[in-house]
Amino acid sequence: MQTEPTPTVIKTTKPYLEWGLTESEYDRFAEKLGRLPNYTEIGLASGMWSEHCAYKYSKPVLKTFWTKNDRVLMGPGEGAGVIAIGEGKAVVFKAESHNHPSAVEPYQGAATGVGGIIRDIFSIGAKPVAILDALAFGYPKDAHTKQLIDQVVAGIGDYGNAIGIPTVGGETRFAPTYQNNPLVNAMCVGVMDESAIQRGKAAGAGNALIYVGAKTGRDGINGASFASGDFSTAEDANRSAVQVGDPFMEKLLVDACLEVTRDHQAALVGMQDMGAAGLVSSTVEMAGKANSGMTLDLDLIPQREPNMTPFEIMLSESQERMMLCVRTGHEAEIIKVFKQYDLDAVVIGRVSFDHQYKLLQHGQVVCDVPVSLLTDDAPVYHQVGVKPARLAQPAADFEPGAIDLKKTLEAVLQDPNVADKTAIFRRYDAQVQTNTIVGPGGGAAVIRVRGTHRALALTTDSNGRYLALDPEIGGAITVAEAARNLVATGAEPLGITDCLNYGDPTKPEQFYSLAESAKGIVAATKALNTPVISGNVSLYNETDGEAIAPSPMIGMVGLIEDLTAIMSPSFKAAGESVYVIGQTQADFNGSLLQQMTQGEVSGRLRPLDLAQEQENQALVLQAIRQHLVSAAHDVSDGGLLTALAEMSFGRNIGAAVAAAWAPAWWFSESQGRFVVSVPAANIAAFEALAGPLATRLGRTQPGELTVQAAGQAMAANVATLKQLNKEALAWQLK
Amino acid sequence: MFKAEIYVSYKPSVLDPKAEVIKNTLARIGDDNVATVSVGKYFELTLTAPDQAAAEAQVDRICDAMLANVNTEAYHFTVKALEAAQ
Amino acid sequence: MFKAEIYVSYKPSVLDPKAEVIKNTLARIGDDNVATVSVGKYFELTLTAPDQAAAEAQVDRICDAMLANVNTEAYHFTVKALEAAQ
Amino acid sequence: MKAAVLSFPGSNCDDDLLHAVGTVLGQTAVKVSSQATDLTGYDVVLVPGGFSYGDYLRSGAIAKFAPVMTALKAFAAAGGYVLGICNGFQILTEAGLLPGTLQWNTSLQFICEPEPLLVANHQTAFSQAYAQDQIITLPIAHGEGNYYADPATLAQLEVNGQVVFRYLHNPNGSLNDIAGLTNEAGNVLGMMPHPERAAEALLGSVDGLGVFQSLIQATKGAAIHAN
Ligand SMILES: Nc1ncnc2c1ncn2[C@@H]1O[C@H](COP(=O)(O)OP(=O)(O)O)[C@@H](O)[C@H]1O
Ligand SMILES: [Mg+2]
Repeated sequence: MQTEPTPTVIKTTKPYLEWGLTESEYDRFAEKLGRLPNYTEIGLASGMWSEHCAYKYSKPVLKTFWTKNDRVLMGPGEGAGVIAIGEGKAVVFKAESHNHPSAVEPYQGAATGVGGIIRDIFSIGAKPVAILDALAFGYPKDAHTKQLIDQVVAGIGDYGNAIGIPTVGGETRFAPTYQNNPLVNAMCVGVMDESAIQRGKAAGAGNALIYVGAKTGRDGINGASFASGDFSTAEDANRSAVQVGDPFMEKLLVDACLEVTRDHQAALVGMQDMGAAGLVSSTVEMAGKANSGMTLDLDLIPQREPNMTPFEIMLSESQERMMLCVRTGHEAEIIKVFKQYDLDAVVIGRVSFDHQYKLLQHGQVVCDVPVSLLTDDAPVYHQVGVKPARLAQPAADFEPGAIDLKKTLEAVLQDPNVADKTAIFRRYDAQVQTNTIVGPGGGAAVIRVRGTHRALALTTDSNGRYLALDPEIGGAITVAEAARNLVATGAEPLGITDCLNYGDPTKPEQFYSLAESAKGIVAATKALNTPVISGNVSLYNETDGEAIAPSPMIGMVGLIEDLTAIMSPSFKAAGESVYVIGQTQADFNGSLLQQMTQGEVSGRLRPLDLAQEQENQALVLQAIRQHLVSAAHDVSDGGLLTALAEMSFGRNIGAAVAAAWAPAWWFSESQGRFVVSVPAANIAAFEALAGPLATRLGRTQPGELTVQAAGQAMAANVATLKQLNKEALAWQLK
Repeated sequence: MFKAEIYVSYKPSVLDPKAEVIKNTLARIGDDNVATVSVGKYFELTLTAPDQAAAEAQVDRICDAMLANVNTEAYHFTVKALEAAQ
Repeated sequence: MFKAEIYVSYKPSVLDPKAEVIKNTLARIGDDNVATVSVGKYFELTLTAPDQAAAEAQVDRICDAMLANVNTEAYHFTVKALEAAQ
Repeated sequence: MKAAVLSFPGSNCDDDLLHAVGTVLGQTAVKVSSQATDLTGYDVVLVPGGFSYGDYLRSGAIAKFAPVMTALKAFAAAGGYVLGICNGFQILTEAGLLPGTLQWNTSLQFICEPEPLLVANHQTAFSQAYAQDQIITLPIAHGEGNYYADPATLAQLEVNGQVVFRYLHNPNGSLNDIAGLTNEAGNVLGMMPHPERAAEALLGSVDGLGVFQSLIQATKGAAIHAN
């Protein structure tokens, strides 16, 4: 066994630099500690003071988020946030990024991302009922990207499928910016009784800390600081950090933990999952939240390998582990529950009378630092952003010029961003638990809430194209677009979770993007009454110094109170009137059309009118609730004609539409728009409700999509378009 | 014609849930004298190649690219020439 | 202590979807000189036993009952005594 | 009808079956642990989908060692009705209660989608509520659903009319498009598609109810005989 360097040797040889801690951070730690830290102590600091755990760069930005309204039961700060949905029930949700691990090891990286976010949900006491995955890749042109997509999708599917939580939705975006830095974000949604919310705290001197689940091994050691570091294609050493997911173990863990929160509430003080920075972060955070201290005996920790050092044990990110704080005298009662599921459950320490975080191994004290030193005393950096030159001097507007309606539509429908994603989501079990009313493939997913007469609508959205042009407007658009997805199903948006995927925050231009997009997100969440209840930060999405386009992912949950008013995007019958809600203008900068034609996006974005957005959404929701419309779809990638085509596919019912716009306008991505169809009997009522917000475009018809634009007409067979759209992605992934 | 025999197994320190489940089940059904279990994959390929070295180089490349996940798995193989009769 | 090395592979008459996919993929990426592919599993067990014969009998039983599906798979194994040092 | 729904570690469709049979159809449905050793008193035993023991060795290969399997074999041998769905089907083949094996889908991918099926034999305790050659659509959700049996077994299955459901667009490579089959005696059925996922109009389809309604009918008959 190697001997660890002494505190004085550490001071001079600075091993912590490799773990992502800077010299001044080391000095800060030593000064606050009042002596030189030993190897274990400074190792724990490197994990706890990483961006992943301490949010040292993003904290000032996250503070600006709007996190409360009258429905929020628990906001950010715990494993996941909680919102009341009525009838005594609450929805719990959170999203997490696993971009780095998935880039290194796509299958296990994606799988353990799903495993991790599920633990966040049941740590609150909620039954996980749905998973969504938001993915972003380069265009699938080369074998590497195809393999990457295959493995990420396999990893997500194999985990969710085995554990028995349906993957009901998500998104898959393609843009050159993600070629070397894919995004793998997963969201989990749970449902629980309002009264049973569980927090991750370790209070009450003498109470037991019980370690539950998989044994600790040398996998993923110090993954938190690894995820908070920038990424180099040459750096093969990163490969040692691979963790393997065990969905079977996690299934047992979910069932056992939910049994504890349901039947042993009196014994349980707190529960938390072991995520980033493993044992140290779960235990220290639990102590921190209760303002207590604790002593742990590392010899008691279930270990998979011999001779693990305290550094390795505490910073291992072995999966499928949970930490419980249990009242003295109830240890056996709780351990018995886990034994019934064949799970390891061991008392590894106690809450102490002081505020120290003390670790023992082989009878020696290997760490003795104040809890606050690892939590509240982590540095916070107030970066100043600098506007990138390309934003200060935006390029001229993109003019698509004279396009051919039909050829353009066919190309857009086959672009992988718009192409039918069945090739991806059919690898996910979307129906297990038998609550899925609307699964993947439409806009938002809809699941029923057992024990109520309600349903939840779920969606994820991100769009780096807009944020690349204007992070603030783009941030607001992302929130608005997620809300539109929900509203089109008939749901009232309740709140959001997010994954903030950005580049290196120490670079002023990257920090600018982060801070500006937060402004947009805050404005939109206030306008749409959707507070942020949880989220996750993934910075350092850079490869060889090149950052991705700022790509916040918004996961949004909405509520449907009337199960008879669930709307779908498919046209239902011929002869109904088709309306667009919202204004169509020449919005081509940042559009899919621009990415397809020019290979990248440029130009200026039109500011988002949030009041108008809110008004349009309220109208659509009203119209659905009053049963006036028979189909509803939001207009997003590829614009109005793309939305019309998608609405035609379900039942082979197209539409004949006309407007005096230039042909390209049918692909414009003006915000705030929906398409609805209205049966003849409801036209008067609908028009009275909508007033000037709705413009009649034409009527539905069997089997054909026909368009009359200024100077150009198009007629296309719906079945042919559908086939192009349906087969494109499977073909491109081959 | 050459024949390659390829073994793929988990690297040390990588969790192997399969082996865990097999070992626990064996213990449960009375085979509790089994001390360790490891699970790997075994492939056989036959291929034509100009010579042994070329065959080995190709098999190595195929293992690295496809048969093993080099992030979590290690592999080793042997390549033998088959009789000319083929 | 004994060590068993166990190979499980498909019976020749059974079409193995995994092997087919590997073979087709190899052909597609240019390794079209690979003539046959077979995919199997490889297990290593260590176990205590009074003698070699007892160890072999137990391993055979474990293979038959658990490690192989005898409908579609065949297995063979070797058992070696490990040094007494253990 | 009094149904036992088995639950192995890793089963994940056990609650869905309880819901379909108990809540939707109003029958008595009881979850029975894989540790149980007695199945007397039940009319039907349902073996649910999921990933028993992670399906880490082969699907169903570990579950067959669970204590309840001895009771299940006795129950089946005495003529009791046993329905295995998805992983349940895989467990029944591994345990030798049904012939053949479920291999990896030819695509080597997990597939979740609605699948049209032909009712190839409606004269069984599991399919009598359907019409002969009726086409129904049930969801599938599996990675290993590719049915294989040696040629002699396969021929025998066909001669005996043991194939109950066939895929119209074979999604996984199953021989003879087999989606579900019974044992020779006709009291044990395994099927890859999930009837319990097509049991409520709210969720899009009620095509699967016939499987359970058939069993309700069959067990009523049994009760009358017993009197
Ligand atoms: N990775 C994925 N996982 C699950 N479902 C997905 C995924 N990608 C796409 N989908 C499904 O396909 C639908 C269409 O996706 P997308 O083309 O991004 O459209 P939209 O943005 O209009 O929802 C999504 O609503 C979702 O249901
Ligand atoms: Mg979208």
